[in-house]
Amino acid sequence: MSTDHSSPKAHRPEGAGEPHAFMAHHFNTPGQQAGAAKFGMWVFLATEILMFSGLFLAYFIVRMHYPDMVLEAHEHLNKVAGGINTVVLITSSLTMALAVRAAQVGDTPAIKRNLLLTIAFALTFMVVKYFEYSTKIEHGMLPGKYYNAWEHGYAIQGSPHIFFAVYFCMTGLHGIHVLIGIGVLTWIYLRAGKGHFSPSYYTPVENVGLYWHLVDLIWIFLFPLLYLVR
Amino acid sequence: MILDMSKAPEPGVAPTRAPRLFVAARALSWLSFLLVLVLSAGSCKKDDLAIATANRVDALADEIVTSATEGEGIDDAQLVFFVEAPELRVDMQELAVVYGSQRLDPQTAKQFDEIRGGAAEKVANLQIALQAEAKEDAAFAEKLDKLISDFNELAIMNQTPAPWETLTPWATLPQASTFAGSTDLLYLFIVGLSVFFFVLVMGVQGWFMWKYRRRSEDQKTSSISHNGKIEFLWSAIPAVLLVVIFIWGEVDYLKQTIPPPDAIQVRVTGRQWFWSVDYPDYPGVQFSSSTEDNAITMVVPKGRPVQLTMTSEDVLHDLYIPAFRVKRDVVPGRYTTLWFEASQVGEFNLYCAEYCGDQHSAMIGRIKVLEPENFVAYLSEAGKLKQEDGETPAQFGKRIYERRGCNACHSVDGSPKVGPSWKGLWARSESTDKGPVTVDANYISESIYEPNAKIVSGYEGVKMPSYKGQLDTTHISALIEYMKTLK
Amino acid sequence: MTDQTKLHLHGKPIEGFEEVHEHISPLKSYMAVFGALLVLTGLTYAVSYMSLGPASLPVAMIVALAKATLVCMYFMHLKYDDRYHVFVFLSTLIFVGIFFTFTIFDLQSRDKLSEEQGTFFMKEYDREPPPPPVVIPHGEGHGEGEHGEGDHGESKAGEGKADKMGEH
Amino acid sequence: MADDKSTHDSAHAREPSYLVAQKGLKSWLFTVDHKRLGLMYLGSTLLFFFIAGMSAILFRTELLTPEGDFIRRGLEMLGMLDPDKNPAIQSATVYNKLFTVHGAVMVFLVIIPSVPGALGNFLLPLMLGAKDVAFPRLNLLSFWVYTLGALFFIYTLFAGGLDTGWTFYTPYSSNFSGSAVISATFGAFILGFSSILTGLNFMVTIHKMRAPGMTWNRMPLFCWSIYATAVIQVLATPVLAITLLLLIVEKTLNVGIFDPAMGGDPVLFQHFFWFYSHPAVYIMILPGFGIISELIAVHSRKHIFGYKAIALSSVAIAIISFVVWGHHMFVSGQSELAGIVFSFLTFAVAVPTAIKVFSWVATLYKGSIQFNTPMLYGLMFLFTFSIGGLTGVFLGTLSVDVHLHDTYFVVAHFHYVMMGGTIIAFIGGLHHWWSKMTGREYNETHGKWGALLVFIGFNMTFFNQFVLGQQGMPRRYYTYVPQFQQQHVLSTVGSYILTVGLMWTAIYLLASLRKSAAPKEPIPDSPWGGASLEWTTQTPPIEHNFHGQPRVDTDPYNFPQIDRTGEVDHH
Repeated sequence: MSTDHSSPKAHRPEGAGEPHAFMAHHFNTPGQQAGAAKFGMWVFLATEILMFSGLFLAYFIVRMHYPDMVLEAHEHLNKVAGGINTVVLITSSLTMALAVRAAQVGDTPAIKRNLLLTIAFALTFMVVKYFEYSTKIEHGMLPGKYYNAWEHGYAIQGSPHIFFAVYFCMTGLHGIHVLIGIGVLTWIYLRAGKGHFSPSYYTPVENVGLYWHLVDLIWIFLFPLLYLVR
Repeated sequence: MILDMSKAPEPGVAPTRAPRLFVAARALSWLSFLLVLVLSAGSCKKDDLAIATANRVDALADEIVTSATEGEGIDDAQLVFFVEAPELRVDMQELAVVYGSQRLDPQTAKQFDEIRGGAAEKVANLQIALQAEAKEDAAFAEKLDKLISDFNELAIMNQTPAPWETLTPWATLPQASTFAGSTDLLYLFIVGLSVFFFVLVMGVQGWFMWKYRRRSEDQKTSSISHNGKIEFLWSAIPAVLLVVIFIWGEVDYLKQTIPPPDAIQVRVTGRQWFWSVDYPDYPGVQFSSSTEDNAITMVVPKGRPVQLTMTSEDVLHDLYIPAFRVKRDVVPGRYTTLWFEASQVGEFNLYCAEYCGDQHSAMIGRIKVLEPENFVAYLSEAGKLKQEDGETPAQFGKRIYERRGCNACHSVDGSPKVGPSWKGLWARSESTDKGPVTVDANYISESIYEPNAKIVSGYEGVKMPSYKGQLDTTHISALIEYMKTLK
Repeated sequence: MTDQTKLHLHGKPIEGFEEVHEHISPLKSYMAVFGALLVLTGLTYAVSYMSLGPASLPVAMIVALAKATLVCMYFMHLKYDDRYHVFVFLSTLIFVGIFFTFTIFDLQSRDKLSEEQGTFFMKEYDREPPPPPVVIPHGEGHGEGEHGEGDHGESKAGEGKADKMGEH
Repeated sequence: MADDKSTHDSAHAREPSYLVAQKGLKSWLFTVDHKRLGLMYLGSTLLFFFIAGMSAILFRTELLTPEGDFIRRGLEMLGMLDPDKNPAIQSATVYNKLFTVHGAVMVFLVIIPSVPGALGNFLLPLMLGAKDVAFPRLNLLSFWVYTLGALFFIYTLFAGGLDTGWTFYTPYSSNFSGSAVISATFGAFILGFSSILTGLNFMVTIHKMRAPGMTWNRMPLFCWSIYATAVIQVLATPVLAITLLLLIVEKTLNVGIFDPAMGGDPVLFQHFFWFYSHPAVYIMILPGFGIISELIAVHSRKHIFGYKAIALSSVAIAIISFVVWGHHMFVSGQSELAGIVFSFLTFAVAVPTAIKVFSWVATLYKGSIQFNTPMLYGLMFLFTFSIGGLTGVFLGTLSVDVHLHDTYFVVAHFHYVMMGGTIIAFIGGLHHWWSKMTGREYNETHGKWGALLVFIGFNMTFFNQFVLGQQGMPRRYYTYVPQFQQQHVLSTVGSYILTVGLMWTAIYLLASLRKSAAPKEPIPDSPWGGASLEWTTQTPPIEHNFHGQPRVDTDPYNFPQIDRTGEVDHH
């Protein structure tokens, strides 16, 4: 074991990335920092997937216990709204990917443009969700003990309160993720505006992108399960 | 250490604080040991109880002999030991079951046996005398026999365990079902293996600790860092042993999960915090455990498979009969089963082993194992929840109160329990969530059939089960008569 | 380490540091993936209107999986990324799989059992038969801590059964 | 490592240590220094250890007698008994709250964060030769999230207390227990995030922050065990989060996923819960394994035996731990088939665990063993953990478990593993790195006496609980049948001795922090002769850990005393 007393920077090899303004003191190279951040993000995505997996499992089990009820209750979800939201999210995923690409090539106006588009799609998603939710609430299709759809003329056999509980939990948690996404996208947008990103430093854009794609991924599974599958 | 402290510190050497802390630690540990002594002295409660019980038995014998010889005629009821001496019965049970494992003080054991033996002898003498006078009819003789055997049973129940019995963990835990033997054998097998490996590993460790203790600062150490052969061995050998244990345990477990088709069926319902047990083949028979005493909760015959089908009405419970080595959760909204074949006559504890709230630890019942020939008779006796000849409606009501589990939640002496006390309840005005009511026959029957129709204020959140189908109108009117007596 | 001349960072010679080789996909590939995603969304939609019966769940899941794979590989750059990230992602899915498999395996194998036992429990029961499966008791019927009748448990199992019957 | 032991002394003057490099309360509360965060975790876990321990002492005292009297009299004396309600029920509730506080606080606030949070934070970057963890600000966030979660627990305590047991089983928690469930569950939910973030941070740190030359096979075993722990934290804790969230939803909305009265399945909750909580058991014990590997090797100055086996068995345990959760549910109404599968997999965990124990014992062979306090704890660990591990075999065996499940046998088993394993290892590690962390030296004689008291007290408390359980004493009982009294008395007295031992330890450790106890000369960098990187830096370390970039060219157990002269091939 030996201790190298000279500055670590002396050992930074050629091509390991130029040091930039956002390099933290405890990393040796920008590459190390970027690698750590990205790896951390992937691990974080893993935790997100596992967290949602609990809800998916709950869904499958409710479906297993009450197949007829789930089939009947899911007919009351708005397939068109769900479909629109799917397209909206997929498009936002595209614009996000383009934003990351713009960051890679160092095109700051394009980063900003694409991020704005992504935020706009995210907001569209939430607006559609808002209308969907308010219809459900109006019709009394609420989770658990608040379920009272029969008062509004909807007779669903079995225990639809469980289905709507699962529906609200899954889309609700997903919606919270979308809201958080809007927050971080805005943050990245502001940073892009300050010209923080360059081809040598764009990890935040990339990580927010990964997050946003995950939100999209989850919706890709939520949509057919809740809205479509018979 | 303590003595050291009393010495004056040597001049020039500042006294250190640390030894004083030492003294404190030592003193505390000694105090703890003293506490053990005091507390173990406290456990001679059993001795007192034993003597008191024996004396009561003796008094009962005296009473019988007196009334028989002084020509007052023998009261039949006196001879029914278990019915007429309920407190005695409780004490006996406690002695036999609760303290069963604790040895009596030898002195006490001797005294106990003398008194109890004397009492049995008195009754036996009486029997002989009566026989000589040819005063005795067959039924009466049978009752006397029963009494003598009851007295003798006491002696059996309080036998001091043999020394070797107290050394085994089974001193207090009889092997009372057909599963117990093989479960315990596997248990012992694992104990044996564990002890072997533990002693081996600790022995080797101790030996290394001694042999390779640091003698000098520059003591050289070996450069061994691995050894494939030995590492393989100590992975493979445990693995093989573990597979053996797994297969053994699995085979035994499978036996426990498949009930034989001819099993006697028993239905068990768990509630906070008592068990209800009934027998589909013996309608009307129902037992309940009680948080108050160790009531008989289940009766099963020896040597016959019994299958329990269980559900819960509120939270998770778990039926656990240690003497049978069986246990199964009782789950609300679902049905679980359990089967066993008792192999020993006697009474055993039955616990709730899944935490179920405040009175979890009071959710204890007793399972009685009878010879198969007595089983049906016992059940048909227990199934009779009818007003008997000479029984007033109020007495009948009291019996229902005790037998149908009302006592689990309602007291009759005004003490607070889960539900309202029945003392002074009759004709009282109560405020409920649906307005004030007077406690009358209609209200009582409504409360029994639809407990949540009107809830007395202060008992919101209490969940009383409906007794519809379990109690009919005659039962309810008897209960009302009983309530009227509780002023 | 014998070779003292090389600088090693996290166990690799630092010259081979992969972070500098960031892959930049052409715009065209993004558009192609986007198109494919839209087509697949349409496919899920269309499939849901065909009555495939029990096959509809697997079909929908396969389509969703295809979409997810596209997003992961191209939008999330997993195709060009550090292999270890792929490993993290896939092993996550394996653990999700473990979670699902064991739980569903248990629930499926025990529910049949419970059903039989439930039928037995109800047989000749000297209580009232359970109420027929209805829409859940609403309003005051069941707040927190108000469990209603004693045979609540049975009625629920009955409900579960009724639902299952409908399946066959 | 052997070539130049105290490099910096020759090249650098002593710099101020991390403890004094910055001053003021703010410099502590908002520090991103992993070492300071480690100390802050240490302080808070020890505080909660004290609280949870005290509640244990209270209910152990209650269990001196079969009747419920101690708590009842206590409540009477405090005037807290409502005369209109049944005193037996009221005191039983208090008992239930006490054991819940003990369990929940010990699990969520003490054992899970103790070793990773305190020692892991402090040591991991030092051992890896890094300046800090990969995400220092995230590390600070984890600590504050932990504090927030802890505040929810404390709130629960004052808002009436939780009485569900730490397992929150439905439907008792969702429909029968009071509203304290919500705040406690939310607290555990938040603590879960702290745990996830810490695990994530450590995982990335180990992957990306190792010093040049430190290959995976040159990492100290403590890092390996922290890595395995981090994997579990990252993969299992999110499921706990969603489980608790569903429980809160169930409790507030009665949705019917877990609640049988609404059509749900209470056993499903147990699946959800144990999918996290069984791996969590290994979150608790694996870091303990890591500490023991260090203690045994350093204090016997021997190369650890079977480095690869120990390192990989940690990872194997981490992975297998995900497929054994059903052994908590053998009698819960789980299907028999699932029970058999889970039982088999459970036995699979036993093998890597056995490998570890054997390897530690083999490390002692031909060593130079010094019985310092940390080593005493290490050897004590081998004793208690062996018992804990072996009794686990009983509980994995289906038919035997049917009898032992939910009895004191289980209580004894997991205390032998959690207390006799993790906490003993933690205390040992604390002594081992005490001088490195604080720059102070505790009194070695006091330490040995403390270790003895802890050893006696611990075994006296828990060993006879195996017998109790075997005789059929169910757990979580406020009152019990008198036949068990003698065993309970023994247990309680043992717990008093244990308390005395732990207090004693706390006192002499705290005493070493007094100004007057400051050592006259700086403590050497490596007081035990340890050879891993944390011993090469100044004691206590400087703010950025090392004076330059450390480089690694050998493994961490290459002690100078190892006799390399007659190098024999042992393959």
